[in-house]
Amino acid sequence: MAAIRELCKSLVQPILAVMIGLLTGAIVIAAVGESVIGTYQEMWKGAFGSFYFFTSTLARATPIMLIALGLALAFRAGVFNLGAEGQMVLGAISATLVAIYLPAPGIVKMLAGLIVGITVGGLWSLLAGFMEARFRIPLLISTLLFNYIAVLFASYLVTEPFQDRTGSAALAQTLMLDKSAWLPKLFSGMSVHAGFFFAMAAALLLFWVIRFTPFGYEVKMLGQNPLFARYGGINPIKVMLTGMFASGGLAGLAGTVEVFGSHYRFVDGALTVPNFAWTGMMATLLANSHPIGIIFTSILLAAFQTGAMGVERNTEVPLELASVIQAVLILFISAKFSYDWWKKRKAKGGESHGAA
Amino acid sequence: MTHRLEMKQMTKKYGEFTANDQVSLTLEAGEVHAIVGENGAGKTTLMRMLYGMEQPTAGEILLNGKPVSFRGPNDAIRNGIGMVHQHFMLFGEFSVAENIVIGYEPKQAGFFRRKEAVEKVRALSEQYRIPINPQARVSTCSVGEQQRVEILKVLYQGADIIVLDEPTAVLTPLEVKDLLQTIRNLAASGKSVILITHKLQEVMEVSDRITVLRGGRVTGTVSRHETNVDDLARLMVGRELEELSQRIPLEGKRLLHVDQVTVREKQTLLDNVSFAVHHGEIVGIAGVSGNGQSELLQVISGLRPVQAGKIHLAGADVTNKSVESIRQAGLAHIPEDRYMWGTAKQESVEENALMGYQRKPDYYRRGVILRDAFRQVVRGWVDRFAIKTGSRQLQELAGNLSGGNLQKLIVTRELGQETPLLVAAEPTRGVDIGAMEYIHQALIEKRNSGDGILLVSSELSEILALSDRILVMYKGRIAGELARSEATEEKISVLMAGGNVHGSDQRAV
Amino acid sequence: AGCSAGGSSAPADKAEGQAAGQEGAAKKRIALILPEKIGVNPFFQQMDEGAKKAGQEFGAEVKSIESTDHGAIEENLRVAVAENYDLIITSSFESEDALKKVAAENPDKNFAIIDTVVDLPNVRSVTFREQEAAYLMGAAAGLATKTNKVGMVVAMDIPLLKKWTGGFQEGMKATNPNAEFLVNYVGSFSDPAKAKELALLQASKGADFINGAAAVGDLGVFEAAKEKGFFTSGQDVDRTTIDPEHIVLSQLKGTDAAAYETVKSFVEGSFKPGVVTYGLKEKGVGVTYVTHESKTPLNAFIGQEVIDKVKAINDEIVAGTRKVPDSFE
Amino acid sequence: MELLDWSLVSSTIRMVTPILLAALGGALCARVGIFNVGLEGLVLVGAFSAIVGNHFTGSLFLAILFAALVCVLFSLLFAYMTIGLRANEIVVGVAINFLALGLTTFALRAIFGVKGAFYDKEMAGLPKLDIPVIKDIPVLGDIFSGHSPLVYLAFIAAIVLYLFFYRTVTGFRVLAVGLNPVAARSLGLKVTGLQVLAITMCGILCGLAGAQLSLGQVTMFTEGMTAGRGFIALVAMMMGQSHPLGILASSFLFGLMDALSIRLQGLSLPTQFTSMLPYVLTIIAMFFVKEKSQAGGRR
Ligand SMILES: Nc1ncnc2c1ncn2[C@@H]1O[C@H](COP(=O)(O)OP(=O)(O)OP(=O)(O)O)[C@@H](O)[C@H]1O
Ligand SMILES: Nc1ncnc2c1ncn2[C@@H]1O[C@H](COP(=O)(O)OP(=O)(O)OP(=O)(O)O)[C@@H](O)[C@H]1O
Ligand SMILES: [Mg+2]
Ligand SMILES: [Mg+2]
Repeated sequence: MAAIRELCKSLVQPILAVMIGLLTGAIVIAAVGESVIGTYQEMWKGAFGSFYFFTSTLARATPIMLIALGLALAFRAGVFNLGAEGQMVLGAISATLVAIYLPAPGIVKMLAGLIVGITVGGLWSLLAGFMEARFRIPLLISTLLFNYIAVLFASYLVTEPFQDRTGSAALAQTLMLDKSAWLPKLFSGMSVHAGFFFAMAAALLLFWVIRFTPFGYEVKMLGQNPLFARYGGINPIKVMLTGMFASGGLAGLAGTVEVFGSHYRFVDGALTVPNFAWTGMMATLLANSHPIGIIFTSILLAAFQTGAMGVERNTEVPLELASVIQAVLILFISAKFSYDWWKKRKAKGGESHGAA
Repeated sequence: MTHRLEMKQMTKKYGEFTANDQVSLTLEAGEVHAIVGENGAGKTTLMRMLYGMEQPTAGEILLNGKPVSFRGPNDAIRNGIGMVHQHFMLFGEFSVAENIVIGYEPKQAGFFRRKEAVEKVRALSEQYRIPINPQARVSTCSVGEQQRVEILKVLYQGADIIVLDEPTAVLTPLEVKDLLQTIRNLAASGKSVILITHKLQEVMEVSDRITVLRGGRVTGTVSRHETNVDDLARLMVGRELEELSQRIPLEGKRLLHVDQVTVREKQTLLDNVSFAVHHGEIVGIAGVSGNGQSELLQVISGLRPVQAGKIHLAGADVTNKSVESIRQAGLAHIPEDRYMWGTAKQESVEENALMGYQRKPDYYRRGVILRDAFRQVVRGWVDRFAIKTGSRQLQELAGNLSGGNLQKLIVTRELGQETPLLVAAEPTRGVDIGAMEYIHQALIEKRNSGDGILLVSSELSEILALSDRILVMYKGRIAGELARSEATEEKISVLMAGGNVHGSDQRAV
Repeated sequence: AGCSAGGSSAPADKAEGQAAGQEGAAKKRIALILPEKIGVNPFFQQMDEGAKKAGQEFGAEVKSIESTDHGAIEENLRVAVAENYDLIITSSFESEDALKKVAAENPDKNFAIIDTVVDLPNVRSVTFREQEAAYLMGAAAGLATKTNKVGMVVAMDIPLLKKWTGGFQEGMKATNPNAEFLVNYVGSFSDPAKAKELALLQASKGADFINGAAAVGDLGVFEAAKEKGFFTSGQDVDRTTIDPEHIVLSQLKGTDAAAYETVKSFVEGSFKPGVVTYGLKEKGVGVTYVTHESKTPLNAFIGQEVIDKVKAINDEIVAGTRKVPDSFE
Repeated sequence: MELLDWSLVSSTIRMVTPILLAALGGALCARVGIFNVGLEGLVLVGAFSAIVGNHFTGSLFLAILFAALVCVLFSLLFAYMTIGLRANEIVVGVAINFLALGLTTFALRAIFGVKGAFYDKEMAGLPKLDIPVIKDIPVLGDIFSGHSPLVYLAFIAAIVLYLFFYRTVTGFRVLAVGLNPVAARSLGLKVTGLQVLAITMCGILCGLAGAQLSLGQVTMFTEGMTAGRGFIALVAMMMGQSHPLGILASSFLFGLMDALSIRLQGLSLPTQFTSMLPYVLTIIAMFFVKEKSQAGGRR
């Protein structure tokens, strides 16, 4: 009985949040004189309206989820890695180049690419971790700066030495991967590819690690009280570096599967413009770094994006507005409306208490 | 007649759990009123309600006969109630004066007049004879000084009622003496003091009346003249205290060997320290806090590197080894600051208990922690030490435990490691006398089973009661060593103050 | 979606494909799928306008769909196929891969791509030779400069923009081998503040003519010109109207015409797959005063004499006697 | 080609102003324990509102005021979400960035009927102030004279903020809240109020930063014209350890490196590498600037 009440209470928060978010979005839509219902319908259709759209949402959720899972581990350990973008891009470009230039059968190219993508992303992230451990250079700063360096370096690689010059040579991109090295699509003609399996597998694995293994325990305790962890025999540097490698590696994998499963070549900007990194971070934070939660938040955030595309295609609501609605929804979903909040609203008309 | 303060039928519930059950209390002007009771009896909770930090579930507070209700500490402060918390509420980066005046700063056109603040604090410090350096940075102050800052802050805020929650738990004997004097001074100048403590001698020394709490209820209020330590103890614990077990004479091999260890960090913190702990021996380390005891323990447990010297544990060289490998070599450690080093407050009792066990073969198989097996063990600990965990039992947040119960949890966790060496810093800090007895008993038993214990305590009585040998630290050195038979409080005190005891030739093993 | 201000024509009602079928031969439905947000890019803005204009004039329903990012292009193409548009137009290199896939999978559908080539039997490709226009600009700059220093502020150092920088430099060297060429990259398509700073820098080094090729950053270059009194030029449309005293030339690119022509040919039934390129010869690209008229009078800094000389170069290129390379290293 | 000349310094001062202002705003938030990644969005909103204000009032003063006001509204939204509704500050910050980009683009169309950029040749930008004596001194005049009032204001703001933190009572309390919110609350300090105050002040500074960008450096608004300056401000804030003068130094360092990277573009180095320069050098600088404590960010 009590458990059911608990469950209801914990559901109040997200439901209330989504409702308030949708309501605010409705005001925005109504303000520009569009049909609220129609717009939300298109949004829904664009995200989940048919099997095709559902799979595109999953495809889009794939890199978000992988990045989010990596960050979850780091965040739990109290390590704030802001460098997912750079790790993703560097992992992806290395993987792509290996898969293009490695003289081997397709499947080997693909596997080598995946391994290299994880390794390079992980190592790039590890470098920032190492700089913090060894030279006390704050991760928060180094990872943020490393993004610029990685993205620019990848851009250099595809504009100069490894540019695809077979066509008009006007775009900064690599050659296309051999078809045999592509990640298979899960359904023909649909966007979702095998990378989604990796993401799901990673989520389950991470759940298992966090929930059941000593390492998961150590990560958690380090995040809760680093001094306590150290006192108890946990090596904070080892855990931090492992966390950094894992988060960078998963970000690298995210970039790699996006290339191997969707673009089939590294195109300058194709991984940065969609803002996968920040979206991934939001997915983690919204799910409170819980791996299973991340599956849902990633799909939700991806659905906002594919839904916005649907709105763009099928209504006269301008694209910018779709992104405004998306932002508003995220804002409210992040809010902690609690049962108490609701009561307090009614009782006092709103005196808010800060977080201590 | 009206009392300065009257608390009537105060009740506080946390969910299903009742922390205070219809507690009533009066306080007069110029009175020192002690509240005693075992860990988790609800002392702190009662005071938090008085200070506006918790809202009572039921009950009434009357100030000078008038009912009041506080929505926050602000209201309490405005009504002349000040509280010095069990855990200081200070800003380490700020100066002493800044910490005292914060919230009521002297100002001119919005600008903070720091000079005036310093003057005011100096005047206040002289008025109440509480010595302090107003310009020192609080993070560089000793614990005793920090406590004086807290008391001055309360006085500065104009409090007539001053609540002190376990103020002596963290002080050295000398500092305790000063504090008790201060409390008397305050009472003499008309202030009322509520004092929470587990040390019954202090209660007898300083208080006018005493209220005893047990299980959230008042079991009695007595005047000091009508009672004595034993009666109080019985009221608190509900049973007679027992004698400690006999210590079996043991001639053990060397277990821990600290050899010419030096720690330097801007200044020398440990200077050529050498000593040993043998199997079946409790070595007590006495000393005024700040003389390197913390550093010594940190060095032994691997939390701080040494610049010179060697440390051997159970035959293995553990100098500058990782905490993990030192623990594996056979060390368990009760840390001196339970909140800083000993717990993760936002995690459950179970998670806190698990620290150090997560990779032990008994609880770890095929990559997975065996939670069920471990939970059984923790339940055993909780029973044995009567740890009150509240309604959620092992899933209660550690931060919600009362201070003493948390300490018990840490002690039992480290005892459970069953390592040959236990490093115990202030093992009974903040625990009630019943639990103290239990812990002392457990330490003696551990010793009798042939394990070694390195005990650091600011309680000389504790050192004297438990130690086979006593080392005294002064300015980062071992200033002297006393055998159990020859040790007295006087001799130790002299050594602690930097003096010399005849014939003590600094035998370091 | 991408309806610009006056979009009275764009019928909001799109009853999912079948409507078109029921209305019979009445209206052709054409989708223009832009590979990114129209945003700051006049290139796409014009294309959008050109297609809309043709739609209005020739009675076709034109719907433009902006893509939020690279990944959205393919999806939008697929959806357009699913929603049964009669012609699907897209643009630029970014869409190349996606179109290759989608067009190959849907051989019965008609596609067009502007600004790059996709060699499939159901795709019409329209491309531009911007480097020819850039060459003329460079030539004019080389002739007009008094300080023998010519600057260029470019959005980003990417292969696509080499057509502009390379063509310009070639043209300048052709008319004035001694002139020094200063080039700076903003690193963004939407940072006028930095573009302005770069232009000021080049001006401080003595450049008296600075060509803007920084997308929206050009506005920053124009402002710098107004402040420091040097001369400048813009891109895509006739920018001289903004500030004729300082903006003295504009390099033109007829993406609107390309979109317009594509829609027109489709409605009129003359739509053919294959490659069409627009260069100086086809008047698909050009330079104000040289190949196209301008509303503003010619600035004395350039002068008729220069224009005449550049016109001669234009004639040579058109006649094929002067070659402008296709790519630059 | 000479790499260093005095115009470099003068250009640095101009370029660095929005970053400095935003970083000071970020520091205010960091000092009350809130890591504000929404700076980019706030500055963008400021830039846009400044143009709107200028367009409709024709007064530069009112335009700046309007920019500050709108940014304050946005930062109040930030404050309400993070403090009132206890939303994660990073999520809110990122969402604010998205929101700002979407709203300004949309409003650009709704208000001015244009896409991409709004440029009005008739619109007056912020005037350049010549400082009487200094302007005639050869080198100093070039460097220090002839900037927009907001440039001077930014430097003054750094000093004022320094005085605020270390000389005023409110500033003292703001610092206390950031150092130990639990203690501050137990003292009866109005923690929430002080946090909101700091965030509001951050809004004002971001509004000024935006106004300098859209009315000082250029006179126009273009979509996404902040071009990542908000994130650079974040780095400057962290490097300066949320100390106003530290931020002054770190923003300046970054600005100089950026200016230097522009000069290096002429050399045969690929531009990606020259563009990397400020970031690489900032990291190298970090080896020398050791943080005592995590001045902002980690909770
Ligand atoms: N926030 C809370 N939530 C749940 N239970 C709580 C909370 N705070 C205190 N308790 C419970 O209330 C009881 C009384 O706690 P309190 O801190 O008042 O004890 P105490 O008498 O001060 O003990 P000690 O001597 O150990 O300090 C304890 O059992 C504790 O676990
Ligand atoms: N951060 C520091 N900088 C300089 N000197 C220090 C520092 N910390 C401690 N000391 C000095 O080192 C010596 C030992 O300090 P410490 O307070 O750690 O000893 P302690 O005996 O463990 O005291 P406590 O009982 O308070 O824990 C003292 O002389 C103290 O003044
Ligand atoms: Mg207590
Ligand atoms: Mg100490």
